[in-house]
Amino acid sequence: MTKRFGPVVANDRVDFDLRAGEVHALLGENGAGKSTLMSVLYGLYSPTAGEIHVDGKPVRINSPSDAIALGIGMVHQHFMFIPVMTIAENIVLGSEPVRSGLPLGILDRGTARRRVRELSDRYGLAIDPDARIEDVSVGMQQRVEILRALYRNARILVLDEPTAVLTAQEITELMTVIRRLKEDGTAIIFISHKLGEVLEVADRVTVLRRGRSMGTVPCAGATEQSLARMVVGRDVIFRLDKQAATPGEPILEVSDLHVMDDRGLEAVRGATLSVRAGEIVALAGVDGNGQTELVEAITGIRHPAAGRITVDGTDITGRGVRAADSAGIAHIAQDRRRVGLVLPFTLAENLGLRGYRKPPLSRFGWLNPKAFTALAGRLLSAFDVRGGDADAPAAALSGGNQQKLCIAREIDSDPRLLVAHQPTRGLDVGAIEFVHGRLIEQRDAGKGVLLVSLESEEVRSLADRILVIYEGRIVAEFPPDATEEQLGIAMTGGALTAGTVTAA
Amino acid sequence: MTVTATPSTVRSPAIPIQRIGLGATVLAGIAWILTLPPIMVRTAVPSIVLGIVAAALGTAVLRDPKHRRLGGLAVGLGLIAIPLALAMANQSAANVREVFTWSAVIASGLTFTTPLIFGALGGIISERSGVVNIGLEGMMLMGCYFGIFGADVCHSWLLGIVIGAAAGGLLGLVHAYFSLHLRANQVVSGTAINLLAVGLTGYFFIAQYGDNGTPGTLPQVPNVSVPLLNHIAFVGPAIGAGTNVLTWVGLLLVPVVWWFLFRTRAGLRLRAIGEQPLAASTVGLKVIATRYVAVTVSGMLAAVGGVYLSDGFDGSFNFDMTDGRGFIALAAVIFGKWNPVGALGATILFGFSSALAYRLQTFSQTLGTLFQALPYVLTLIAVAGLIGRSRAPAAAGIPYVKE
Amino acid sequence: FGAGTGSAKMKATKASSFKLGVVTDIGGLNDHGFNHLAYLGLKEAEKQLHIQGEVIPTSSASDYVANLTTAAQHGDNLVVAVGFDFATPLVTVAQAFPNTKFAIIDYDASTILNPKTKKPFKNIEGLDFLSQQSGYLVGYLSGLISKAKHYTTISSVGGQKIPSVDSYIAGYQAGGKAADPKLKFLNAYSNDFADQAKCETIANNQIAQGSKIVFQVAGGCGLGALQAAKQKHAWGIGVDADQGYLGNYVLTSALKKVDVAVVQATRDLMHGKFYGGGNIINSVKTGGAGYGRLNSVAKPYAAQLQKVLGEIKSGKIKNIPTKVK
Amino acid sequence: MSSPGRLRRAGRGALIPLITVVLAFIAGGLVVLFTGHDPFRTYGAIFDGTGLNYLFPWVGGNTRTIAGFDLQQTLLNAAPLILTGLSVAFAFRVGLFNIGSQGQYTVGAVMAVWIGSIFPNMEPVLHIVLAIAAAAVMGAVWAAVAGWLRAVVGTHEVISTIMLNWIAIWVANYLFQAGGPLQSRSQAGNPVSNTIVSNAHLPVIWGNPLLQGLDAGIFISLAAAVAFWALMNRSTLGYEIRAVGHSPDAARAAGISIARSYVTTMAICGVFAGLAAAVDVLGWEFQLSTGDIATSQVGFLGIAVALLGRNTAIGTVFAALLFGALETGTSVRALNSNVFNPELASQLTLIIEGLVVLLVSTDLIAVRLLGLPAKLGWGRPEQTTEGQPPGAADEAAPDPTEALRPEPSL
Ligand SMILES: Nc1ncnc2c1ncn2[C@@H]1O[C@H](COP(=O)(O)OP(=O)(O)OP(=O)(O)O)[C@@H](O)[C@H]1O
Ligand SMILES: Nc1ncnc2c1ncn2[C@@H]1O[C@H](COP(=O)(O)OP(=O)(O)OP(=O)(O)O)[C@@H](O)[C@H]1O
Ligand SMILES: [Mg+2]
Ligand SMILES: [Mg+2]
Repeated sequence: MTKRFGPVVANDRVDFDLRAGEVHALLGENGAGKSTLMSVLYGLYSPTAGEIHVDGKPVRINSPSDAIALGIGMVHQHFMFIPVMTIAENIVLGSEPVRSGLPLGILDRGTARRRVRELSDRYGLAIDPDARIEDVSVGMQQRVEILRALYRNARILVLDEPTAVLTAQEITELMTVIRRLKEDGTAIIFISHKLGEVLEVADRVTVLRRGRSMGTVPCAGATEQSLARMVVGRDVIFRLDKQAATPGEPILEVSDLHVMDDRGLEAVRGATLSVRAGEIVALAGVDGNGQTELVEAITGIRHPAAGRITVDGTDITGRGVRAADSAGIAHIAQDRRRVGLVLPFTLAENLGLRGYRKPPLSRFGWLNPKAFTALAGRLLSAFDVRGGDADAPAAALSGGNQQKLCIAREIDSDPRLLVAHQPTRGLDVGAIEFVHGRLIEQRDAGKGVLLVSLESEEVRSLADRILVIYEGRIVAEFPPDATEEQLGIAMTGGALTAGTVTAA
Repeated sequence: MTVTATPSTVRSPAIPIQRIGLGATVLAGIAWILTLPPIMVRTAVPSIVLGIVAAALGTAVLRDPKHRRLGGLAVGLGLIAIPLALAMANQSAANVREVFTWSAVIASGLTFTTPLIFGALGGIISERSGVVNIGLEGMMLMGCYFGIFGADVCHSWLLGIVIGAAAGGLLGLVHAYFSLHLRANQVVSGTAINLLAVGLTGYFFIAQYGDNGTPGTLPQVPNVSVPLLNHIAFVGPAIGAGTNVLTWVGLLLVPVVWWFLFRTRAGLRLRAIGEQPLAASTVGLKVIATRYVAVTVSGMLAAVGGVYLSDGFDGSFNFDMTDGRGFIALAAVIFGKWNPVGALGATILFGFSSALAYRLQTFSQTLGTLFQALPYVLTLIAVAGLIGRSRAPAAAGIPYVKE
Repeated sequence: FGAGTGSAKMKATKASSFKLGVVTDIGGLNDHGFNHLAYLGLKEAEKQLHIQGEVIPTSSASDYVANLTTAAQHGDNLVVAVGFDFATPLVTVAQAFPNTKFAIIDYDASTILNPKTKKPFKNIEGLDFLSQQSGYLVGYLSGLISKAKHYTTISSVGGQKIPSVDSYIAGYQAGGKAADPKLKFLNAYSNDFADQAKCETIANNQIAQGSKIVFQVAGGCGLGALQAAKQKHAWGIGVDADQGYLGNYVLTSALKKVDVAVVQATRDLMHGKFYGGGNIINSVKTGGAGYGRLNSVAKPYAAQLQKVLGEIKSGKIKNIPTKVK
Repeated sequence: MSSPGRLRRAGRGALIPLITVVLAFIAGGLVVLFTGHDPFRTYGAIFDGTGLNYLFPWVGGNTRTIAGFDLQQTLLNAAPLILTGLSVAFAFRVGLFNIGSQGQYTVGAVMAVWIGSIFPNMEPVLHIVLAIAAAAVMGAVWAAVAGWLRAVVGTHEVISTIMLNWIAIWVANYLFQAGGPLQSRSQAGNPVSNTIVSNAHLPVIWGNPLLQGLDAGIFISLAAAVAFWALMNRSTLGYEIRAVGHSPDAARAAGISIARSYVTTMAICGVFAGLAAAVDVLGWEFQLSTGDIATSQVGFLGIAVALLGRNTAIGTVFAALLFGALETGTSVRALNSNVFNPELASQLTLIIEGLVVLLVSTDLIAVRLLGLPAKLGWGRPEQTTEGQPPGAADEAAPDPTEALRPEPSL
């Protein structure tokens, strides 16, 4: 099977087979062609060459409808939802139950709701059919995606990076679901960057590199090291080398902060925390517990309802982004494509987003294009941003390089405090290594780093101190050697009764 | 698996504040109508008192950031009530009665509202499918000309409607082709449609009817009197007697379109495609085909609004006779938050205040000109005060590219 | 005939080489108003006087000067400008082409002053109409009918409050009062000469308030007022041209014979007569004002109307108001 | 930022609109043919009507005089279109759809005519500057209302600007109507303004001042286009505006106030529209009648001009010239009526304008004709998801064409 996008060969003569009742993992770096291969299978793209067989018969899959008819279901890497519609509507969309005997296809909403509930009960996926997609957590959305495939009686289920956005606990639960599906005879393709879970759940592994298949191996006998070598083509160091922290004076102090979310509900309810110079403080928590609002309040994007934020003693509460900026806060946004970058802007223009108001980038309100070019020249090479020159639009970069671009800009502003919100989301192993290295560098340079992450792995390996946020409050503080389980309990609100930790 | 924890949704105890705001708004409303028929209090004092109270309460509400809009509305309504009441109390009772003959206001308001309803419904269907339709004005104008032309050539108003709708649908098809197949910028394409329609209708009009204009003996879309309604007081004179067939059709279409959008399979799919075409296509929906149908229907609906103008109401065609009504319909779409019922509200507000504006000349000929701005001012106030941010279908305006 | 102040005798021009230009106002040739009538006048002049004619329609404000200029550059002997919007543009163009004769319809040329001499232009004449006389006649007819049928209220719909509209309406009200002193008058303006829906709405309002006869003074927009009269079974009165062709519900029309005036001004100039700085007054006396075809209801009053017409002609009825209160 | 690359890109960017215009003329020619006329003669006549034949050295004598006059009118028509085009384009760049440039033009015109007529003996330069400034400020205020409503209350600018257009028109009608506060003292009863005193006339630079020769307003327009470019591409304000236009969230995170950007942008749009009015009123119109106000289309045409010019300064200038030429060339006086019924011709203008804009709305036709890969896609209108009203979502929706848009060069 070969797929070309103009000059880009996304899949180069890839052979891939899937057996009934197996979990087949697909591994590869960012841009290796995993999603493309699956999209071809699901009829979103048509193959440039090659063919697909289902149950031994050659088939043509020209559209998702064909794929659905063949019993193929897909959970997309980027969720495919209608955010303003309810869960039930999203699930039934495309094969809706209608009132029988009446013309015009009048929706039978009762039946839809009931069928969805039945299905979710069968697999132990608790969902509320009437909730709107945009109002539920990412983990819930993930479940809805799976349900949707099941609703269509999928025999072949493609899961494209389903765990990237889940918490440890949710991942465990997902694994259970996958095993149950497998027992039912469903064949599953499982794409992930997390080698551990691949080894845990998969039967066989196929590795793609630059669009080519590097071969298929059984999971039994493979190790994380051996898989990583196949993916990247070299050895990867998993443990981070870092010195013990030598924290200094507190830089950021947040006390009793209350912040409303977009719907006017209180998302942060009295958070208190501090970050000192020379330490990485990680904020761990399940998505949707007020992290976003907290970060936005600290970085000046969102106006807090009450409380106090100071940087080096200067009060910046509710003073806006510019105040936070001049107080020395840099911000690696969680959504690089929407918040971190202006995609149609050139790389140079994007790099100037933080400093454009001051010389040398501008004087008296007028820009200095030469200074922009110079800045870009310096940063692009220093941070090894590949995929385009200073004049190329940021949209043309791959996700990893876009992230490097953001990091370059923020670190170059020479901040006192670096707020990194999910800085490695969706990145491959190599890129993660790079980002982590930079964060530690900053810490060692005496800066404060506030890391907000959903991945306990990342939290534990990077942080000097771990804070757990739950329902808008900091409920626990752990040293870096806390166990996954301790963290997990605290993150789901059990910290206070667990009694093993001190509430912050 | 447990439900993921989300921040609990308990609100701060703000309900009384909201009540106060609503109460203030109601008081302001009373202050408005006290001096008007049928109550006709001949002194401004009660209205002024109520207006001040409403404004004061509104100011209090304003301080709560969550209810700013409500407070602002109460303050605005309360303050405007005062000069209104003063003006009314100073006018002779006969004049006031003459201007605010509600049944007559409703009757002529409906004539303004009717083409807007069709246009707005068309706009809603197109935009709900994810295609921005700035070209409503042009499609309506096509209906104006070809409705007349059809009625003239076929000697039948019914065929006039059909031909008018077909012409609008054709223009819709052009818009669809450019937006969907050629991935045009939809605003640009719509703007072009508007220019094109003025030119085309003008060209055909001159070529066909020359200097004399459309004949005066066309079969016109008839008015119907509803037998029962006719005899009910107040309603009778307003809508019972001689309301155009197309007005009834338009009013009827509002719930029909609503029901279609929110209660049928096709409507659900249409909305899905307008929100997230990619997601919709992954469950096997036909994005392009659906949008084609939607935009074409949109053009047809707008054109029927045009037919009402020309062959229903005027009985003749004139250059560019829509005179911006398509844009008002577009505004009604947004005002109504892409919901047929909301849009109806918007067109009614607009139509009735237009009708009132003409009657206000009775008070002052000179100011009469200024009163013509009333519907626009009211719409602006209503949108700012009541609607605020409105969210378009997420994919509206974005070309859909399928690999 | 004609009360021009600055009448001048000139050499007569040979018919075949005489060129007449008509520059119309914005609104197209079939505006059911001045533009159309002036255009008809041009056609008529071509036919009767065997001259060459050209019509230059105006489509935007920037055309006023340019169109007048073009007509002058084409060597037109007489350039007729339709409507008061040309008053200011004529000031400059008349200076630039002192040898071209201009006529402006429905405007007092003695008020268009040359900024250099502070005097009226010698090469501009006004084609003025005493529309109040036409208005008086149709008003009088309405009064007679109202009296006979016990109508209490009649109305008028003006396109805009401008002198040429108001003189019709003022005359209408005066005529109505003269025939039926108890009659009540409604009047409103659409502020538009094209959008029929607007006039229709106003007329509907008036009919709802009891008006039985609607006089339209709003050009193309006013057709909407007549339409309302038709639908609501009231009577309509047309304006400027004879609009009786619309149907029997049109009692009659108040005429302003712009076409006749254009032909007459052309003929005059060909005979060497031009009233530069002054006006040719078109009135009942000259046949430039009057009423149109009477419908079956109005027919019985023909004799009475003729009598009033005679009285206006003879000056017995005078000082008909031109301003609406 | 290699300049040869930029030049090449600019060259290609110009190529597509050019091909489009040619295609539109072919399509228009088919309409002409279809209605039984000779398209070549018709276009020849329209071309002569624009006065562009003035540029041919062999055209002489009386024809040359007339051609010169026509060319003056073409440029005269283009001058305000450049400005209203810029006014629409500027808003598009921040993701706002300014349908209101007609209203901003109207209030600007009222202001210009008022200031231009009330001081009988003011110093000419001072008077002109004052009147222009007044028109610009008035336009800015009017437009800023829409920006403010959008920024603070969230009112969609498509609604507010449409409403403001009509409000402006009726207020102006009220002011100039018979008995209105600003109605002319010398023209009894007619709904016109006072005339501008001669001290406030813009100087005529080409042609007869008595016959609406070309006035200095065209320089104001061109200067405004340069200012547009500099502001957009070389100022921090423009940088912020573009950032907001492309990605409001990213802009907010970079400390740019979205609300302030909206208000500032709209105010600048209003300045352009107000200037357009000043150029017209002080350049050749010298008075306003209620009829002029009601029939003016300058602001609405500005939308088409901006879109044809792809919301860039240089593009807008050329688009305005094209529209100005079309208006003049097909205006009935310039067209030889033996060739084409003049009344039909002015409708043909609209048809051709519509076709031009329609074809401009897509690159694909031209791209395919040239056999170029659509992926390059240079020259999509500079616009954002936000700027595609009225669907403009408050949330930046993911746009599959995002990457296909031209990179705004610094
Ligand atoms: N629509 C497209 N147009 C052009 N090239 C594309 C397109 N989609 C994907 N590609 C190319 O195909 C390659 C494979 O992309 P794909 O999304 O399949 O990678 P992936 O293996 O899923 O990466 P990730 O781990 O980040 O999800 C990319 O590097 C990109 O160059
Ligand atoms: N529409 C496109 N046109 C041209 N090139 C594209 C397009 N989309 C993607 N690319 C190219 O594909 C490459 C990879 O893009 P892609 O977004 O798939 O990266 P990725 O590594 O999968 O990122 P992520 O880790 O965020 O998923 C980029 O280098 C980009 O240049
Ligand atoms: Mg990817
Ligand atoms: Mg992928």
